[in-house]
Amino acid sequence: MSARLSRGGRLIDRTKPLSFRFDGRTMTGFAGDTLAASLLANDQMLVGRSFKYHRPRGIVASGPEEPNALVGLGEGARFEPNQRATTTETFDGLTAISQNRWPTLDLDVGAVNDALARFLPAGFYYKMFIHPRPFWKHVYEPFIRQSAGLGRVPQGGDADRYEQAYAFCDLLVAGGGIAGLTAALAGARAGQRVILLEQAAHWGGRAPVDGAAIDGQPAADWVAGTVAALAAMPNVTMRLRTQVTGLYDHGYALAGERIADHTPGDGRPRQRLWRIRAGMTVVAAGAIERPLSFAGNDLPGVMLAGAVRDFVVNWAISPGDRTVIVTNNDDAYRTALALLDAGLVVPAVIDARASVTGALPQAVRARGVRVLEGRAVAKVKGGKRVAGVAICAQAGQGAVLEEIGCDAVAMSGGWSPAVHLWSHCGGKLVWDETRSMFRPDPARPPTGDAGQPIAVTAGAASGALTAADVLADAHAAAGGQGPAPSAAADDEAPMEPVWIMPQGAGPALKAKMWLDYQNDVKVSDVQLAAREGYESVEHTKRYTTLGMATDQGKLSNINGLAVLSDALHQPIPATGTTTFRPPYTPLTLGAIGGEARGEIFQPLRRTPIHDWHQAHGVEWEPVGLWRRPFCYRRPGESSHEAVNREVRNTRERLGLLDASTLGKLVVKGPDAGRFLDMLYTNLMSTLPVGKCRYGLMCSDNGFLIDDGVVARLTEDTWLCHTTTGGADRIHAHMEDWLQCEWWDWKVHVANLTEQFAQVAVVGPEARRLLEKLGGMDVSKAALPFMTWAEGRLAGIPARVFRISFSGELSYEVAIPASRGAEFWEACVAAGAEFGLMPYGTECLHVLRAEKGFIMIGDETDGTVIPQDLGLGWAISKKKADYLGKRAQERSHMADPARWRLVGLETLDGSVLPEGAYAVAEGTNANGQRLTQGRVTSTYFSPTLGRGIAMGLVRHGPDRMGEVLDFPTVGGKVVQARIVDQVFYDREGAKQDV
Amino acid sequence: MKRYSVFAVAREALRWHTGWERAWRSPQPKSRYDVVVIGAGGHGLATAYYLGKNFGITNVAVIEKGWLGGGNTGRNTTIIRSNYLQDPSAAIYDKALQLYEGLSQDLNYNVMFSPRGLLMLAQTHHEVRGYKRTVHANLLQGVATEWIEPAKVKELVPIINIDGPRYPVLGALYQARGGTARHDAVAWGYARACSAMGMDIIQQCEVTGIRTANGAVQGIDTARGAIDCGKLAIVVAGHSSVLAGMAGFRLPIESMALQALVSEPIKPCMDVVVMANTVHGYMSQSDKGEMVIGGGTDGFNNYTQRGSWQHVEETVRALIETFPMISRLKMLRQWGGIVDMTGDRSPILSATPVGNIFVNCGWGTGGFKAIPGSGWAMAELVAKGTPGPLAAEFGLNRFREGRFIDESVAAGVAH
Amino acid sequence: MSEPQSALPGRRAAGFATVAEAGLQGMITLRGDLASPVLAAAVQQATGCAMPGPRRIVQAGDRAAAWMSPDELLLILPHADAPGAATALQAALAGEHALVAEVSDARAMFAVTGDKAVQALAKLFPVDFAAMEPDEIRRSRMAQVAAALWQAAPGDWRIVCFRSVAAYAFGLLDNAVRPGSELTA
Amino acid sequence: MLILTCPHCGVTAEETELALGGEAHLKRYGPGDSDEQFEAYMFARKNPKGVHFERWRHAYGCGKWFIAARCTVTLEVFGTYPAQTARPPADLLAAIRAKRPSADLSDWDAATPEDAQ
Repeated sequence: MSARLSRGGRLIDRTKPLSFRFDGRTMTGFAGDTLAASLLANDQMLVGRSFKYHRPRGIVASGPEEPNALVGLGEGARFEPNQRATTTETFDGLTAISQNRWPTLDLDVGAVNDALARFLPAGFYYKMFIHPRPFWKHVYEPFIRQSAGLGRVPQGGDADRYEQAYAFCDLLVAGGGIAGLTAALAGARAGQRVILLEQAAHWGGRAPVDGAAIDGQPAADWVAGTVAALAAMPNVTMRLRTQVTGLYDHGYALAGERIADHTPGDGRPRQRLWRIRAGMTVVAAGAIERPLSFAGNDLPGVMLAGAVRDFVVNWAISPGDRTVIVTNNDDAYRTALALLDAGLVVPAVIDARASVTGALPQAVRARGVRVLEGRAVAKVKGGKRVAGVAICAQAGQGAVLEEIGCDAVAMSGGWSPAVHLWSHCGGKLVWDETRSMFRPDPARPPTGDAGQPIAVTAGAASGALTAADVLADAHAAAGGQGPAPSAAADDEAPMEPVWIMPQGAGPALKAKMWLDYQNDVKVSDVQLAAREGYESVEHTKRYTTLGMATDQGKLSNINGLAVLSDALHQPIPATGTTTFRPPYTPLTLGAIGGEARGEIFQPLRRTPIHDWHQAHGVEWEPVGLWRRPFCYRRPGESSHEAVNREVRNTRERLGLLDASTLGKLVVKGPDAGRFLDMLYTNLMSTLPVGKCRYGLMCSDNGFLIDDGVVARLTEDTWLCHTTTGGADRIHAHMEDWLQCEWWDWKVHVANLTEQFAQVAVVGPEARRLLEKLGGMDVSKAALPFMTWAEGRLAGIPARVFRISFSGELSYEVAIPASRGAEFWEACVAAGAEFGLMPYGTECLHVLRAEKGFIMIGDETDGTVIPQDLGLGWAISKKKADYLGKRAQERSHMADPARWRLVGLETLDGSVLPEGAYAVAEGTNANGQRLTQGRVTSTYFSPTLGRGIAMGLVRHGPDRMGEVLDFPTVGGKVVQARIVDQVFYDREGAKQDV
Repeated sequence: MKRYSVFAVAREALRWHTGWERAWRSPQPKSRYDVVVIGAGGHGLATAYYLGKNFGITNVAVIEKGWLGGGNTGRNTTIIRSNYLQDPSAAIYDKALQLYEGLSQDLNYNVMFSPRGLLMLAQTHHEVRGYKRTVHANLLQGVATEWIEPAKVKELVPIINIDGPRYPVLGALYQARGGTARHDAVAWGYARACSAMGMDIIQQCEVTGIRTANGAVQGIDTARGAIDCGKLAIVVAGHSSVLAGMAGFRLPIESMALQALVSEPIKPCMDVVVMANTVHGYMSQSDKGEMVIGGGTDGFNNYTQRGSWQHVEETVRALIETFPMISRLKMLRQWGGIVDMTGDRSPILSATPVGNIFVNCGWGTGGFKAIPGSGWAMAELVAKGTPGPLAAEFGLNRFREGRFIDESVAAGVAH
Repeated sequence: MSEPQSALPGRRAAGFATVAEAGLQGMITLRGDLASPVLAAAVQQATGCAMPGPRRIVQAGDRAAAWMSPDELLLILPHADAPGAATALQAALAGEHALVAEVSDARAMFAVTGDKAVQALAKLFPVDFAAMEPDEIRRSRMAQVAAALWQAAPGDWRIVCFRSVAAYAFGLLDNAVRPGSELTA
Repeated sequence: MLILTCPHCGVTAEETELALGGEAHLKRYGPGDSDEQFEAYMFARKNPKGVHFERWRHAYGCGKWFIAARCTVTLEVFGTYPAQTARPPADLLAAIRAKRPSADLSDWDAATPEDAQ
């Protein structure tokens, strides 16, 4: 059984006991514990179930590479699935539950899959569940899906907040072990701006556990001294609990900082995502120990040798009273020594190598431990925890020579550099035959914006395996001047590449050798993939799901590659690796979203009159990022009723519209007229000062992109109104053409959209209202239709445009935004006697539709050209060129059979459904019903008391009076007659009074 | 080809699965084929498959630079739907959907087509109008879709936040037949079936040149030698411009990186595919339990299969707004795929300026769902030399004529 | 109500730095040939400031001239003075190819002050603040909106954005200065 | 996440501060030109796997358009220059040729007085 030792534990504070719960059981730990350490201290060796076979799973590692110990952490709005116990700091009151088991961790019904494992090899689902066809949808897949997934689903929202921050540096050091510290110090002493980030809650990495001596000091002391030295340097920033998760193009790196994961609810942001631009990233991420593939290597109690050492030294955890060590290298002997130092029993070290004579093995032998050379584990005995190991010859087929009772197994298959960050952005790897590892190829680094290297590895991440090599490599990586910190050279014999145990294992044993613990991928599965032709490493990965678990293959990939290479009879480098993708460890989506939630999810653009609308029954409509009033509902009114009231009131009396969102672009210069003539389809250069003209704008591909009224302000200045959505887009469009095509033309553009509030005063009483406000002559004589004037209204500076988008007498008044609300309220107050009511966008739409005016986005959808809309009058025939002219000459756009704008009137007076199509006889070659038109705008017209619509119809304007069929979703057909699209005041008398 | 079935699996289990044969052969290239298809992704393999199945043309090689299914087929978010607005699009995507419905049986390979239903959320009035228009168009195209109200959306997607303060859900375009499939399996299933017909799938074989004479194709040069062909089909999403360049013409295409990511697996919580175009994100849950999330395309030309980070942020924050419960999930993996973006964002299935060279490209962000239909139509184009009805509107000539197939009304977001 | 209103009159937030909406500020966009002596004289006249170099802001009392692009300046002055100044500039530049536009009301301005103010800004702007000169104006992006920023004095930052997004900008800053979220102690 | 230096204001901006404009140095065809020319201008793109000349706007900064020469495979940026030119600067072309001898710069082969300087 695992337990807490009575002495030791360099990271724990025994004066601070903590209480936490796991699966409902109250347990205790110490400050400084990881949850994994705390669980082991409470003999909780079984911590989860595997994905496919629901095999019992125990803690196997001690860091971010852990594939098994995933728990559901927290409760309610702070519940988080799949949290790794090995990187979770234990805190008082922590609550965790095990995952992927039912009803309990101990008695899991899903474990029946384990009994059927032989029938469920890699890719079994591709070969089964094919017949009968409906069964996949209704029987098989629902079953498979119900058994999918690991953690429980969070319910509802997230109680925490997140944030992001930018940082810039010359040198980003990812990893705060002795390599990272050395590199940071070297860079900092050279005057570089250094950011040093460490994922754990403490500095120093493995070295203090492994017992190195650096510059004559114990590693822990050297670490403390170096950290203090760095902290004192103004050009160094250091952060714990911060994982560099990805390296991206041009030296962009992401790091996730866990600020309050261990202090939930303390008011701080839970996590912070750092977005770092680094000149150079030093990848000092260390190395990851490889498991060994032997039968039963997945039982709880089988752990990585380095992890066992960590638990003993850092947290005073005994993984068991008797720990057998299985290895193919010398490093694992350190674990034996650590266990012995803690007073625990090591019954034997099983070493696959034929002869073991290095200093470390000798030291272990000297402590009286049996070292079995050329031996392997034939099988681990036990059910939900290790009970013993059966020993066989590595060279054989697994005949058991001996059995040894034990309650833990520490295994080591050697170490793999953590090359992920190096590889994310294109750094290449090379297979190191002597060390049996893929390590970074310094000659092929990831490159940046100037083609320069943007990353370098340091220490174990480079493949260095001894403290002396690590320090020298890290010092050099950061361009260190002078001597590197030194450590006594270790005398370690090389590892032997042993990929399965025993070498001649048969199918039955291979089906019990786990490669990927979480996804239940075994040696036999990889061999099956190879046999079936899934030979590419990517095919094998995808066919078997090897390396696709939440650890992304940190433990399994190299072993899997080796097994695949063996099956294909090719060297490992010929097989290659799968692609390393960010993030290095999973990154919380909340942190990725950052501060953008709630009120600051997105900018919400407000006009100066926004608050008034809000206070007066507004129903909002999002228009881009703006909010515009859709209508103003009175108590008891539906939206539809409100719109009808607003329409009638505007037609009969007086309406007020907040039109502030319309774009207002000033175009000025000697070439401004010429420029606008290119931009608009009609002539703007001939517009007299003081006048207004409606204009259309097309893309150079011919399509209508915007419309609006242009006013000529002075001889060389025009004011162009755009649609709400067009302000920024058309401004950019203008700058594009001015800067990139006609850069020698003398034109300046300024976007004044937000400088002004704009209020449309609309209806028969409009003039009387403005006259009451006073200050300007707004009579027909002084200010005729399609002109503008400047002055003061109600004492506020105003520019008044006599334009109409409703067919009524109408003034659009622009006032400075700082006085927009004041002007609006003045209108409301003064307008009471005229029956003034504010109206919203829906009323605006109805008013314009009654008049047959087009709306960008309704009549146009990116496929419509002005000629389709009967707007030929707004296309100059005189101009040699304008944007879109040549495009509109192409055969399809000049086709007389294009659908063209007409009005549509239902025979029964009903409102045509939105987006309905008019059918023609017959079907096309694909069996689709032929169509001959469609509805673009459709409304109930309160003015006419019936439905009105506009639509595009083939040869429409030539077919007045014809009746079209519009099938609707319910199977009904609505009939509508083609009519002129101007339904109201065809002569335009009402607007020109 | 040994047939797959539950009985076959059981039989093999008794001998530890040592008796399975290769899913596809790994042959040496021959010196000549009637048709060479460049690109062993889903579209290329499907083209070859239907050349054999529908036209009896089996002297076919499928040439692949890397490993089959390793391009966009293996890195997309596996959404399948046919609720397109424009007639030509609806026709080919619905053909694809129909073929997907029977693909596992047709190929004797379970591609795990999962018609779990697909929702496109309407979160502005403009979208409401657009989707209602699509429903009407689909009605006449014979594509069953419906407009559903918010309450029904909530019923189908319990984890959704219908009343988001910023973009409340106003309804959705729902296609019950839409869903997902296992992307790799689609490529593998086609490859196995092509191989069984005697076609050669040649992996790790980069095309280095295209030989023409008298305005028509003669053959190709490859890393594994010259191969002659009667006809050549270029089906290489992402690299179409490069191959076209070898044949001496330009395409209305730009290659860009499209971003996707998955979360760690959680227990089933969302049984449909949801696309939220206003906030630029879409999400489904895989059979493994991962939330599969797709987002934006970088605007710049890119051949790296890596992408920029900001689109991931935009997508994720938008989806948190729509699905607040995902905030405490974690991103497990992100990746990019290189997609062909055409001038009108619709695909190209076309003859080319060079005789007997045909291109199938430009599927942009939506190619996976089209694979069977695309292969079907492409096979017809290659076999007959002229397009059938499914491909007729997708010719290159449309760019000269100004006759575009614009789906932006219905699909404002990558997919 | 007859006084001109800024976007968020009087809005303030205090955390590890202080955020305040700075009230109405007169602003004039001036586009033209920045090398023109006539233009330089007009700028001097309007603001008392010399022509700023690229990405610089020249401050003189309650007025300033900021370089916005190779052919654009932003002139800053008291709100009430802006219309008159714009008219005067227009007159002074009558012979030049130049555009003068008052933009006072198109903008919102915030002051972010305190020793740690820059930490709040580092959460929102993709800007290397350590590399910024004291008299530099930087146009960039504050989370999801365009913004410009400079220092009125050390630790006294000014941020300008469009008026319509003032509430969003304030929300961002308010969130960024919350106690406990300092980037460094 | 790319960074590009705006030649107008000197800011090294990240991608999110910029807006993209596609292939640079396209010659506009208009009325009087053939369908083929117009199609080529509007749609045919080099889309090279290699050095690409492309337009960017410093949208969140000084608002100016510029052109970047960038490799679409390594994403290396060889240089940026203002958009107010019909061809890349000679020194930039020389620098690209030196770094990427195989790059297809044939559109700019014709020597001009500008190049000779």
